[in-house]
Amino acid sequence: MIDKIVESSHKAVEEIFDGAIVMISGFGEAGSPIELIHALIDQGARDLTVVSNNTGSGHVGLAALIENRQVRKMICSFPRSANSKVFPELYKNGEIELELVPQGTLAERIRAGGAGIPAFYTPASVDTPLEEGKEVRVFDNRKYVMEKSIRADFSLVKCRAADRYGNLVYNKTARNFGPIMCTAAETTIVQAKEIVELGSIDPEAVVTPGIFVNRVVNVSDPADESRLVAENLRYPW
Amino acid sequence: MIDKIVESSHKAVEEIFDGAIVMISGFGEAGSPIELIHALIDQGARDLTVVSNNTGSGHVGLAALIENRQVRKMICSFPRSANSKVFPELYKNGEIELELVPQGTLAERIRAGGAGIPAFYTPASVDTPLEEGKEVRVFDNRKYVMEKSIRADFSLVKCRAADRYGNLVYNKTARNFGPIMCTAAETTIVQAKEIVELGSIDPEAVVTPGIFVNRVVNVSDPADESRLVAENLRYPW
Amino acid sequence: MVEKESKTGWSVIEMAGKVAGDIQNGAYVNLGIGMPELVAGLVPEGREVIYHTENGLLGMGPPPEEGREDPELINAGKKCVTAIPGACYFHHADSFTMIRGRHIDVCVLGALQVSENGDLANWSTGEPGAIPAVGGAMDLVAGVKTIYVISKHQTKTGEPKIVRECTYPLTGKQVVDRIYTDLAIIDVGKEGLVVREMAPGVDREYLMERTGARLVFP
Amino acid sequence: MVEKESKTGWSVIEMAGKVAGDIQNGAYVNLGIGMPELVAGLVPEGREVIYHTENGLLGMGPPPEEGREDPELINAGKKCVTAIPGACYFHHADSFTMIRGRHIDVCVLGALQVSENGDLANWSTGEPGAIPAVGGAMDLVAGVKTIYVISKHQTKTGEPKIVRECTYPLTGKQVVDRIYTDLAIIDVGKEGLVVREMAPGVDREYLMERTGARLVFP
Repeated sequence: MIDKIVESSHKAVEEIFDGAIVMISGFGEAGSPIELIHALIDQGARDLTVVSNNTGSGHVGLAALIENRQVRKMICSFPRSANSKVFPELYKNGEIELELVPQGTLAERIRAGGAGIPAFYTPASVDTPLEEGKEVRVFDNRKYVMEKSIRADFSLVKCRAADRYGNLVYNKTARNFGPIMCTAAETTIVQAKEIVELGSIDPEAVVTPGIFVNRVVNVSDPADESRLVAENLRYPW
Repeated sequence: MIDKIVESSHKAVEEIFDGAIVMISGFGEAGSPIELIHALIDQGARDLTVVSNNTGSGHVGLAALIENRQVRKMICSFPRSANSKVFPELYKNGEIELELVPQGTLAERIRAGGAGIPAFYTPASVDTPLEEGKEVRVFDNRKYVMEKSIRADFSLVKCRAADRYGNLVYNKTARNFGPIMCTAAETTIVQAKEIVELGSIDPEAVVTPGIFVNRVVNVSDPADESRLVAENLRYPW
Repeated sequence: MVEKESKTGWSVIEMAGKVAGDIQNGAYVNLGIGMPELVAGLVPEGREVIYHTENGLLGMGPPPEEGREDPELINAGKKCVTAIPGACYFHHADSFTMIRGRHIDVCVLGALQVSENGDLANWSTGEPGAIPAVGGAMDLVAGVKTIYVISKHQTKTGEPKIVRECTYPLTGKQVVDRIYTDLAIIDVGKEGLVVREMAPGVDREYLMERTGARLVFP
Repeated sequence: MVEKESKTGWSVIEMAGKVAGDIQNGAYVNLGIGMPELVAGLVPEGREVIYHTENGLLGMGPPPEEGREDPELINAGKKCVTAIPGACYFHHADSFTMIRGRHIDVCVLGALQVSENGDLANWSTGEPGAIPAVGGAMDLVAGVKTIYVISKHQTKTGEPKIVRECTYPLTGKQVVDRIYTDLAIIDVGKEGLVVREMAPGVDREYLMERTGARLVFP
C-alpha cells in the first residue's frame, strides 16, 4: 500500500541535511508552510540555500529560519516587504547571500527543474543589471537571456487538502509556487489542512498529482502569519 | 460585456487564411475537434501547416482535411495508426511534408510558444536521427538538444464545458494537447460540449483560463470519430 | 459670477481616470502596486475588464468588506482582494505564461524614470546597501502587449522623471508605450515622446521646463 | 511417473511476470504498447503500483467492462482504459514533466534492437519510404529512472535483437537498464551485458549462439 502521510511536521522534515537546497512555497504569507518551517528550525539543519519568493515577515516562519542563522543564501524575487526586518539587516551586514531573480524567471526556472529542462531563454531582464553574466541570444530579432533550471533537495509546501497518494489541491492565491516546487525537489514535503479519502478529490481538479509528493503531514489549524507578526511573536516561542 | 461565444462552427473558423499554421488538439480521436475541422474543410483554407499529435483516421476529421489537400505540412509525433490511410499515402507520394517531433518535445515546444520562451534544451532525441541539424549542448555533463518554440495562427480545441469568458474544463484524457495549444495561438477557437454560466466552473478547477481563448462554439453532440471510421464515412458527406 | 479656482495639473484620481479611459472592453489588465491600483475603480461603465494579479488570480475583484478578508486571497501587493464570478486560480508558472507569452493586454506601472526611447526604471535606485527587489516587473515589461506608466511628472524634490537616459538601473529597454503624469499624457513612439494631452494650466513651456527629455508637440 | 514436458525458454506471460516481479510497491510505472501492457496484470499481490499513461492519466486502471468504454478515457495505445480512485488527469506538458523530469520510476518498452552498452532502437527500421513515427519513446528513455526492455530474444527470422551496435535508428543511447527476453534476464551495466537468470532449457552456449553481443556470466 502507498501511504505518504506522516504523523508530525518534525518527522516530515527530519532528513533535511546541512547545506541542502530547500524550496519554500508561498507569496508573502499566502501558501507559506509555517509549521514545516518551524519544525525545520527545531530540527536545526544549517547552511541552507532557500528558494522562496520573499524572505518572511516579523520573527516567525521563514524570517525566523533566517534569524536562526540556518540560511546561507536566499534565491528570491522580492526580499523585502513592509514587515521584513530580519533579512534586510543580515544582508546589509553581509551575513547572508542573495540571488535576485525576476519573479517569472524564478517560477520558470523551478518549473524547468521539475520538467527536466536544464535551461531556457526568456526576454525578462534583457538589457538590465540582472542579465549580467548570462548568455544573451537573439531569436527572431529579439534578445533573450539564457536561464538555468533550479532543483532542490527538499521542497516545503502548504496545501488545502491531500490524499494518501499525495494528490493535492490548494486554496485560492495560496497556490502560487506550490505546484511547481513540488515538481522540482528530490523530496517534497507537504503540510495539508485536511487529509481526504482516496478518490474524494475530483480527478479533473487535482492540481498536484501525487507523483510529485513524497510526504504529507496534516496541519489542520495552520498559524496565521500576519497575526503572529502583529502580536510581535518570535519563533522559537 | 465579454462574450466569446459564437453561433456556429463555420463562423468560428471563418478567418483561417491560406498558409496559416493551425494547431489541432487531440490524441487520436480523444479531444479532436471534429466539427471545427469539418467547418474548416467547408471553409476551404489551403496550404496549411497543421500541428497535431497524429494524422487522423479513416476519411473524417483531420484525415479528411488532409485528404481534401488543404494541408501542406504536418508537425506531429506519430503520423500513423491502425486506421490512418490518407496521410501515409500522400506522404509516400511526396505530396505532403512531415516534421517528426518526439511527443514530449512537441508538447514542450507548444507550451514554450504559449509562455514566451523562444527555445529550451531537452535530453529527448539526443544521439538519435531526430537531433540532426539541432544545436547540442552539455549541461552538467549531459547532452541536450535545443528546441525552438512553436506558435500558431489558430488553435482548434475541443473541451467539455466553457463559459462566456472562455474558461474551459475538459473530459478525462481528451484534455491532452488542448490546454497548451490554447496558449500558443494568435486566435484560439474552441468547441465545447456545454456552455455554462459564468461562475459555475469552480475557480480552483478551471483548466484553461479564459485569457487563452478567443472564440467558443457550442457543439453539444460531437461526432464519435471511431464510429464514423467504422462506418467508413467520408467528409464532406 | 464666481470665478473657478485656477488649477495646474491633474490630481492622482484624474490621472488614473485618464488611464482607465484608455482601457478597452474585454481587456486583460495587470495593475502595479500603488497608484496603478486606482485605475480599476475608474473604468467607464459598460466596459468589462478582467484583472490579472501575477501571484495567481485572473478575475480579481474589489477589496473585500471589512471582516471578510481572506489572507489566502491576495493581490501582488499582498493586499486582500476578492474574486469575481468567472475568476480562476493558477500557479506561478502559468501566471507568467500569461505575462511572458503576451496574453495580457495592458499593464499599468509606476516609474522612477522613463527615458526618451521608452526605457523604464522602476525597481531600484541603485543605491549601495539598498536591498534590491524586483518582483514581476521585468517579466511584465518584457511580456505585456501595452505598457502604461502612471507617475508624477517630477520627483518630490523637483527632479524630472522623464529623462534622456535613465540613470537608475533599468527594468526594461524600450518598453513603455504611454506615460500618464499629473501634467500630460505622452506617447512613446518612433518619433520620440509625443505629447497627446496637457493638463489644465499646463502649456508647452511649462511642460518642457519640467521634463528632462525632448518632447514632440504634434 | 509422467515425464514433464521439456521446454525451452519462457512464455510471453512468464516474461511479463518476471518484469512484474521486479516492480516495487509504490512505483510509478509507464508501460509501452504491446507486450509491456501484460505486466500490469501480473504484479504480485500486496504491491500498490501506479500506472502513468503519457496521454494524460496517472492512476490508469484495467480495461473497462464491455459496453462501458469511454472513447475519451484511453491509454497511449489508444485503447479504452479505466481510472482508479486517486487517479488524476493532466495535459501533455505536465505529463512529459513527469517523464522528462525523472519522476516516473520504471518504463517497460519493447525493442527492435538493444546494444551492448544499452542503446535502444525501437521506433523505426529506417526503411526508405516507411512512415517514421516516434511518439513518446525518446522522451521516456531520456527521462524515466529505470528502463526495462521486454522482447523476444530473436526476431521472427532468427536474427539476434541483442547486438554489439544497433543498426536501426536509435531511440536513445545508453538508456536500457535490464532486458527480459524469452531466454534470459540481462542487466546492462558498466561491465557489459550481465546475465542474471536463464530460462528453463537455456544454457550459456545456447544463449550466446542467439545473442549478437558479448555476454558476461557472473
